[in-house]
Amino acid sequence: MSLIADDTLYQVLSPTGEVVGSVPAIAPAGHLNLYRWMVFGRVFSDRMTALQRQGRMGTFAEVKGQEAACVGLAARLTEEDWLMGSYRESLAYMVKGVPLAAQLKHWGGYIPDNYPFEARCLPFQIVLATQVLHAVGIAHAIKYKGEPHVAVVGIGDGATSEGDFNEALNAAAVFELPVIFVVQNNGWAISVPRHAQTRVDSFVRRAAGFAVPGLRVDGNDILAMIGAMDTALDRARSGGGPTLIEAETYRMGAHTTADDPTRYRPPEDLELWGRRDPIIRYRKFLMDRQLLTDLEDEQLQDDVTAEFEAAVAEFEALPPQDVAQHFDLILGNPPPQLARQKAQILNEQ
Amino acid sequence: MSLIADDTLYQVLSPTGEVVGSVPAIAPAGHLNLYRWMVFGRVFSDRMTALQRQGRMGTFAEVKGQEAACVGLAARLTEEDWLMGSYRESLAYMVKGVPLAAQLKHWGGYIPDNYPFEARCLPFQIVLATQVLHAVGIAHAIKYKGEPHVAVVGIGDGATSEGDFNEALNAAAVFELPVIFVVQNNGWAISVPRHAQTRVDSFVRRAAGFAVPGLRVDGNDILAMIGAMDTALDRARSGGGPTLIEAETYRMGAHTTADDPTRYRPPEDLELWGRRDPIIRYRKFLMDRQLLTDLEDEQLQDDVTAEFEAAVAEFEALPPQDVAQHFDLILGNPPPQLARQKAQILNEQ
Amino acid sequence: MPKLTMAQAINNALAVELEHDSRVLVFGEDVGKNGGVFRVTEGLQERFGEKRVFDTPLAESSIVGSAVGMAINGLRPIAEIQFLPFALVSFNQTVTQAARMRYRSGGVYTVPMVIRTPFGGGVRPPEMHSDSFEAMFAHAQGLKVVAPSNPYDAKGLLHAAVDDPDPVLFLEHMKLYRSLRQEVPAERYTVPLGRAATVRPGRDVSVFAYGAMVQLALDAAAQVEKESGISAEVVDLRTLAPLDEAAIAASVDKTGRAVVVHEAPRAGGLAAEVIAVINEHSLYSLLAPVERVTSPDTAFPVPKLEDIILPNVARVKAAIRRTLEE
Amino acid sequence: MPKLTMAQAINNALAVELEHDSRVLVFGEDVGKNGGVFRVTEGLQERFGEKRVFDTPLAESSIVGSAVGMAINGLRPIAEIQFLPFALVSFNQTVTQAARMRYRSGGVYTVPMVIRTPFGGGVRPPEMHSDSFEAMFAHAQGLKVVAPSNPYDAKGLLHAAVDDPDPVLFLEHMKLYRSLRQEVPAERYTVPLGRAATVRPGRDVSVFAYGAMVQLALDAAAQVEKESGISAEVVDLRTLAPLDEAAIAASVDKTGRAVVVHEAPRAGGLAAEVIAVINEHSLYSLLAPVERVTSPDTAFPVPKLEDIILPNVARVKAAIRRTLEE
Ligand SMILES: Cc1ncc(C[n+]2csc(CCOP(=O)(O)OP(=O)(O)O)c2C)c(N)n1
Ligand SMILES: Cc1ncc(C[n+]2csc(CCOP(=O)(O)OP(=O)(O)O)c2C)c(N)n1
Ligand SMILES: [Mg+2]
Ligand SMILES: [Mg+2]
Repeated sequence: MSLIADDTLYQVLSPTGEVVGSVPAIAPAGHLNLYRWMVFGRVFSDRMTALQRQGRMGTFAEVKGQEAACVGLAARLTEEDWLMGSYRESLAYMVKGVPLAAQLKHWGGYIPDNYPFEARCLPFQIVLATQVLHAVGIAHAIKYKGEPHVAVVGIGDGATSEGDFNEALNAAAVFELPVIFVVQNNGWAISVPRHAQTRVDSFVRRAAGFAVPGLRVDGNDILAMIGAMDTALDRARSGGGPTLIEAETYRMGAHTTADDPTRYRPPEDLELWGRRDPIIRYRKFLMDRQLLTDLEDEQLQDDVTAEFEAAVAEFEALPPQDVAQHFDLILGNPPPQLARQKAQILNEQ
Repeated sequence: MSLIADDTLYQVLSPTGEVVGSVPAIAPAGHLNLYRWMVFGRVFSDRMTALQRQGRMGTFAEVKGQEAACVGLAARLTEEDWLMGSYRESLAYMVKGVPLAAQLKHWGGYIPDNYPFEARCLPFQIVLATQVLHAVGIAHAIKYKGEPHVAVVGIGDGATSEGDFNEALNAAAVFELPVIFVVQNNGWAISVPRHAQTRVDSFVRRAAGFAVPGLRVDGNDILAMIGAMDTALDRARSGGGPTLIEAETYRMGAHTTADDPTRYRPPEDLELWGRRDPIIRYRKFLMDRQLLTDLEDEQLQDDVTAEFEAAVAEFEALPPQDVAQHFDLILGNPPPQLARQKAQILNEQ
Repeated sequence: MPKLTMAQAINNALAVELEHDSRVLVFGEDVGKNGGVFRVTEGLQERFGEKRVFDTPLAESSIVGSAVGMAINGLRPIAEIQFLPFALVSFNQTVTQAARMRYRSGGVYTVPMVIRTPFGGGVRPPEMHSDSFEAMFAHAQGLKVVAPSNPYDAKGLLHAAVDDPDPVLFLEHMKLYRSLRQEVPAERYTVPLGRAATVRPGRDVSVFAYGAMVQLALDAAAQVEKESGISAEVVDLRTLAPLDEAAIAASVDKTGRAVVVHEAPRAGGLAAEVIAVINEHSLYSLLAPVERVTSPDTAFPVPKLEDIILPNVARVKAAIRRTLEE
Repeated sequence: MPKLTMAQAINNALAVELEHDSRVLVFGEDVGKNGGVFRVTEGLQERFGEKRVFDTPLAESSIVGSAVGMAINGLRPIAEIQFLPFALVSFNQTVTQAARMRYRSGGVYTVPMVIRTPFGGGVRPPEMHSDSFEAMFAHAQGLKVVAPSNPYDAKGLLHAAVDDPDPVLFLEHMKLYRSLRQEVPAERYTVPLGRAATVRPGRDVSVFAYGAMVQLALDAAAQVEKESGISAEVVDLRTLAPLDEAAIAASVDKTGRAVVVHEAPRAGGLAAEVIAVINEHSLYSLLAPVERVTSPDTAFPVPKLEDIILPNVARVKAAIRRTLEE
């Protein structure tokens, strides 16, 4: 596959799980690992949503339907690569090395102090598109230090309209940086559909407007995602500069637990995309190749569910958020007035 | 000529003044008017620079070398069309209807209160690229009101890197607005050359990244500028939406009177572009067509110089800037504290 | 008269504006079919059509910058920024452009526009939704900043904001959207910009607040009255820029003591300007230092800490008592 | 010791940083070959190469946002924004990102970076070059704001800013770039952030100022001393956020009177916070209202009005005298 600037959709698996492109080199265990993450992502998304409904979790952004894109954008990164994204990349973060415990604490309303540095994932971003410039800066530092690493950044289709995204494409091209922009085009920005967001056919064309090469990928096809990322990562590591990957996918759930998509989304779309479910598609491939049996699949579901529930139990046993920490994290050298303010509030407790 | 998205340069006159494209329909008086504005622009630019050196004028941004682009982007607008640009569009503003007296007051450090509303030119912009979004909003209002008018906005090549420019392209396409973006690509953003600004071949490709059609035009060829503007204006007036015109030109002077281009600019470039001088080229065309004689040309030079000097004499006879006005222009309904602050300063005078 | 929530009162004001003035457009992210993430624009697109009420691309600078152009060209744009912190993305267009066009153009072009945006804490959304950045805007000359504390004022101030010849940042406290109902006339009326309101008269101490903090101040005032017979006056600032200096001075001249409450961090917050106004007009009336009840000089707290970090009734009461101790 | 202008002192500090720490990069618009529009980065690209000192595309949000990423990934970026008003274009990246990464990441990632930018009036450039927007940044928690008043402090504060573990906005008053020379050591030294300096001791009144206003305050102090024997103390705030509250209180406790001077408009300017600090710590020492000498609540004046609108020595003197009249 080569870097293109047209609308050809890169696929390895058809929506029904037929192999229609060349399968990237992945060991059987690698396949199962990818699949496990996708299944985990679905469980994570559904369970977090349920927990929020029960008042046991803060506002949560669903991943459902985007598991291939999320897993695919992170799976081939090394520990030294960097990853940043919005709330929608929560699953990608876990693939990259952020423990579930950290995600729970973050979504659960604590100060997210347990993302390990070694995961090299910035706290997921709320102020949309700002993270794309951070990725450019991180890639700038990588290049300056002469390291073979890459900065990967996820962003939604809606957030591409922000100035910051477009400035980032420009800077990445000008400085020829090892950065990969992954646009998770899930068709919606809350209630605003893709065609009301921009009129350009694909974000690959947008990238071309800044001389950044791009690939339009079936984002519900984990193998296409892996293939595309491999191409872009090779390019970045060998000094070839930035790449944009548009992952065409669909948000099957609500925007967040605060959203009601029935207000704006035609139900037919949900049906259509249900037939393109990334997990079903990959499962068929794995079963066709005898990499997975029904029994193993059921076991996997149970395992990841148990894993999730165990983490939730730990989360719910956490001590209350430390109040002092709130004051200690604003400046490395806090001024005396802040110490007084801290003492005042701590005294009240 | 059709709307293109490649790098073909649209020309009517070759740098040596030969006709190489189809000449737009312009009456002889129209040709002379265009020429007069260009000559006036050169005199304006040179004289303003000289006045600044003598301490008689504030910081000034030269137009020299960009007269065809400036005159061309404004010449075909009706009174009801709107125009906005940066400091570099000063000449275009005068073509559109801002009197020289207003430009003198503005550059001379007064409150620019004598741009007539009917000129529909916003005060030239200093915070780069912000004006492009204003043009989008003005065009939105035009479309909403069902008027056949157009918003035209000038911007430099450097300022295209700002988020605002890119957001504007996107919004113009999404709302299909009657707006024309004219990028005066003069090769430099102060000391930063075009290739360090962006890696895309042309701003027409940038526009394509937002589904805005574009035209790359020889900006030192007044007839190509007119032809391109006619195409884009027709499109906008007939509901066709936005267009980007890239005017390839060159800043022959300094960035502003505060700048010293010998620090960064190879002298060869100046020679090269001297041979592409927009005024010499058009003069040759006019003389070839017997629209202008040497004598008339000399007379014209004298006329515009006299016109300029007369305006300067009036400018220099202006009363001092009214201090009260400073306080009256911040809010339509100023609060009592502002009245007190005003009284205090007026009392001191 | 119908009893409306603040969300309903604002929705009603927008409908009245759209109804009576064809120059009014309402736009922003998700304001159309979705009716806004807080449903404040619910039903407006259906009723007035997609030309009057529409979604924009996700780009705040574009929203504000194009509103500037619309206002210049004769419309009365009412733009929504989804949450106040995202208005920092459009800060430049707001501060150097919207607020400055009158001056820059020598008064030839003006920018009568409204930027509506939810703000304030207590609702526990993810980070960067609740930060009280209003003081940054209040320092931008040429811009008015308004923050109603109840449904009646919200409607009246919004109409006044639309009438105003200059740009107005209209801050809608998220916690107030549905927390109280009030009788709100169906017809158009205005509550003047630039004028504070004494929402509870008192003799001993003045409490200045805005947005959701007004209710906090009222609760604190009622409690200290009951508990200790302290008569606290509560002044709802309503307009944060320009401040109603006369009202601030009059109240302090009467009571001799003052407390200022806001959710924003202390350093450089609006309380500082209120104190400076008191210093200028009423220093000799002052019997004790003015107390500030604010958030500390930190980030906006994570959801688990909102209740602990944000101002609360107990802190306002304690501050009131401190002013009386000295 | 060489006598340097402030532009030279900053140039020297940058050179020292580039020399002694390979993590330091200097970048911005026109900082390379052109040496910056004020020549503050002159010669640095030539000496340290295009990888260390380079021009960026014309995009402030990109400059600040990518500096955030560089700092997180181990570098010590020193970014230049060409003029302070253009830092409003990158306001969001500065306030919600650079200043918040420490909190947002639970302390795992920090952003030690410096944003240098010229500011202040008196130089008569076109509009939107000279506006004093510093108070907007000073209210952003997690960010430090520094404004030196002389070459010696400029160098020392810049080194301290580079050493600081958090983002620092470093404001260089344009009028000071070449207006005075001072002995500046060639070696690296630091002047601590967060600490004001008493640049002229006095007994009768404290004058607080920063940037170019310090010289104004010193001139006024000298004149009132000579003319009327008034002993005015001048305190150079140096760091605007966080303020050195102890220094402010100590001075006012001694003198009992205060004047605060800044070029920014009055409403919501830094003087308000200084007054609030005085109110909190030293109200009972205060013998007269604190005077504010600031620009009025208007736009930054056009060049023809700069001399009339901006604070001047006469106004500072009058304010000093007013504090003593009461
Ligand atoms: C700067 C900014 N503006 C607005 C918002 C509010 N907001 C949160 S998510 C969202 C939609 C994002 O859509 P998209 O980028 O497509 O990502 P998705 O949620 O679909 O993954 C909006 C408008 C925000 N968080 N940040
Ligand atoms: C937002 C902003 N950033 C920086 C500047 C400072 N500045 C003024 S002109 C200029 C270069 C502009 O180059 P270009 O857009 O190509 O226009 P030209 O001057 O060449 O016409 C710069 C950096 C500014 N005025 N506004
Ligand atoms: Mg989306
Ligand atoms: Mg240019």
